[in-house]
Amino acid sequence: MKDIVMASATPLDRTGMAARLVRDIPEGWYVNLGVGMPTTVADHVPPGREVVFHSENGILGMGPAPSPDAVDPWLVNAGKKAVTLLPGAALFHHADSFAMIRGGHLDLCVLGAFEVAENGDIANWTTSSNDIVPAVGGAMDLAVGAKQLWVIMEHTTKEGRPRLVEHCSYPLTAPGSVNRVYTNLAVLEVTARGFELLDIVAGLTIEALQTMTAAKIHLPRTT
Amino acid sequence: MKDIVMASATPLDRTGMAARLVRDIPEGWYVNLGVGMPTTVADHVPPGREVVFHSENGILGMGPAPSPDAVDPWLVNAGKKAVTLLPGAALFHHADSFAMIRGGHLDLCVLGAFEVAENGDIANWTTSSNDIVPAVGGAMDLAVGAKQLWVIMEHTTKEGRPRLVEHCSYPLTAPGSVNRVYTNLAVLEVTARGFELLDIVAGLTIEALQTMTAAKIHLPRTT
Amino acid sequence: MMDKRVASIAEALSGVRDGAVVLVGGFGAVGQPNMLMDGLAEQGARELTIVANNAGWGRETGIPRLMGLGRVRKIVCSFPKGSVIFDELFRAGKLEVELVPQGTLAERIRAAGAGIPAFYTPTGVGTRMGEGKEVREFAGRSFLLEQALQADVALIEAWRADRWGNLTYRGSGRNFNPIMAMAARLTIVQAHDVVELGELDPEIVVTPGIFVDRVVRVARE
Amino acid sequence: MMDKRVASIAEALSGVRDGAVVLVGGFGAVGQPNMLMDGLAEQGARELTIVANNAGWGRETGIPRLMGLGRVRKIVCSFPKGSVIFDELFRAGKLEVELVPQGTLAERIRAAGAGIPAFYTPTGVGTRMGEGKEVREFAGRSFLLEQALQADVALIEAWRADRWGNLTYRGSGRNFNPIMAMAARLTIVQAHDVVELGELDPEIVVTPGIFVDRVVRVARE
Repeated sequence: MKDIVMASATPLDRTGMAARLVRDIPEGWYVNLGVGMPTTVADHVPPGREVVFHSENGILGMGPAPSPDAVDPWLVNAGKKAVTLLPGAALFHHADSFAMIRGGHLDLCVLGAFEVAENGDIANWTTSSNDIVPAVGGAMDLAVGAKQLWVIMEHTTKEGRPRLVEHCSYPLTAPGSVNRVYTNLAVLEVTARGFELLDIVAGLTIEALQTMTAAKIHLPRTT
Repeated sequence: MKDIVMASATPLDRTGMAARLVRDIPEGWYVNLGVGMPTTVADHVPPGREVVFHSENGILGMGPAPSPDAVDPWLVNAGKKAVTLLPGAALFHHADSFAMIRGGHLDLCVLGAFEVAENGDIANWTTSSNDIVPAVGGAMDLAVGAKQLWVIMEHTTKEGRPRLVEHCSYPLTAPGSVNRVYTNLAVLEVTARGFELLDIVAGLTIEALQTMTAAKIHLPRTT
Repeated sequence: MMDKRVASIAEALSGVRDGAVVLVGGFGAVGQPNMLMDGLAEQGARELTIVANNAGWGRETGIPRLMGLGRVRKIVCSFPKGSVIFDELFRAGKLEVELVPQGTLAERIRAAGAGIPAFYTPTGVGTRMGEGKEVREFAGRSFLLEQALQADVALIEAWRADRWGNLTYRGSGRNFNPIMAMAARLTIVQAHDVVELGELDPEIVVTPGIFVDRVVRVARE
Repeated sequence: MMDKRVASIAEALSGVRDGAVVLVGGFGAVGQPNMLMDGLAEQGARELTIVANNAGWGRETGIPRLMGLGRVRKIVCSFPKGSVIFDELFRAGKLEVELVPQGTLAERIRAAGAGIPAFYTPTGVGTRMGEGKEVREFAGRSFLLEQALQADVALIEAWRADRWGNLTYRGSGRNFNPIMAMAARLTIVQAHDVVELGELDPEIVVTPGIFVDRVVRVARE
């Protein structure tokens, strides 16, 4: 069914998803990007727009990955990848770093997820089935601490199962925390009444999007 | 009565008290000195014995007062007096400073007191009667946090009332915290059975000391 | 361009509301945001709750000036001694006081900045400070429950700052400033020097700019 | 003369006992006290509880080496993925694991160093991490009670040190090291440089020597 409804649509690739999300990050925000696809968001900030990236291992003002010959082995991000520091950067220890996170100082955290529920619940740390010992890292702190939590993920699993749901089936990372979801097909705000459609890719109807979503999609109220 | 029993004794003056206390501070200890008489203890550390002084406003490795023409207005101690930094000093903020105190990292705190009870209770922050609003400062944190709490004070008030007592009559700074008391007449350890005499000034009998002490003075058990 | 610098003390203090809880840095005369405090007196906000270690000294400036102008409803501090105006107002029943042990004050401020709503501390157990507070045992020792001290505004004195709000301090001028900068919704800084972005070594920044909203440069006194 | 420098890794690790709770600094490959970890393997202490963000990677060194030698009874961490030996031992029931969210892990360590026996945090509420833990409301929001993580030994990697134990770090090598240095009864540091007393500017010391017991210089890798 997925193939049929998608016939005339142009889903975003990962680059397109990251670029779409970046459009909504204003200058001056302090932003933490989760490991994986969220990290690529940093590559799409237009030159001249100052956004300050935070890494939970103690960096504010993280810059792009260095060229291979300019790697400083003493500077890695939360995904353990080499990074650089921008002018204006600051370094600090883990308790101070999570004080920033837990204390509500980050404007935005972008995480990947397995599932997001219409009440804002997020499940992104374990599927239980395949994790002998799940690793939680900083996801739970980030999910409850940042002023805004945006999730970036494929709209469905590879098998076509919806990731936007009425209730998460996987163990929660945090209840009621997600503000917005960016998928390859749409942008949806989590509101008091559930998922509200903010944007949809060209060529896709709302009806078709609904068939790939396991929770009701609301249209924004016009005032 | 006080005058009679003291006739043949030589009570220590403030300098003598500070010098007596310093004899018992080993090299390498981290020490916080309360405002007032305790502060003078720093002046009596013999050259070559490294003792690191802590000030709760964020200094470790505090040195002596500067000469008047060398005052740095940005460096004061907890008593708001100008100080210097020794080689090896470190500066930090108030939460870190009290983490050191409360976390049990100081080897010793020396405080003044109105009263010390035989169970180690200390009263040093308010006499209630003359304080319209008592000021507590860092005394309560220091009293519960340091590994050792030594009190330096006159053995009696100016009116001859004992300051070493069975139960404190003034509001407590902390219960059961004092390890040792240095007075102008004696040095007493607070033990499970009460005050145990460690030292007494020349010319004073234990019986005479007892008359100026409102709790039983025990002699050290010989083993 | 992200730029937290503002041109004047008045601009730095715009929007401070009546009834605000205001954290004021400093210990003794060091690290006090005196220019911001004078600005706050000019700005006119009333019914303030002031959180600071001391209640100030001379009448002409700082917390005593604000108190003298009748702007302060309550003061939260560890050591109010030394301020004549404080004594006068308190005796006259015109000032509410919450006395807090210094380390508990610091930790309550830090907790507010760190998203910790409450914590247990050994300080004050068995004393007048513990009256009315929950006491709980951990590993056989008693502790008091203390709550985070949330604030609307923090007034901070720093040594150097940049346009992102990164700060360094000088000497014992750090004291309460770095933790207060973390704990308020609006953090306003007076700095002795404002330097170009990148001039502050990332290794020596004490307060990262994320905690700072406005920076105003003041002439050295 | 107060001198915390020791001449060898073996001397640095003397006295670490069987059953010790050992904090190990580092995040990813940065800030890990690898020489001290190898020394601990040589030293021979058994039944250890290791507290670290990760459970390590390659088998040859660090936490995996200790685990492979059967010295580790339990590991407390936030992200154990990536270690083959960990998976093997855990599957075989030979290793106890306590999984802690990274921020809660950091705060529990900091609390131990700061004399705070317990605190409330929003992290983990309504998740599997909150199971069996006290939940309490403050201002209408729910929080978990978390306890300080006390330790016997901390193994720390620093960049520069002096004989009083003052430390600086480099880049993202700070991570858990400064808070772990505060939280153990015995704090042992491997430093890349050991400098003369007074060479470290008091303004840039990150870990004051009061938290440090032993310093050993290691050759840069």
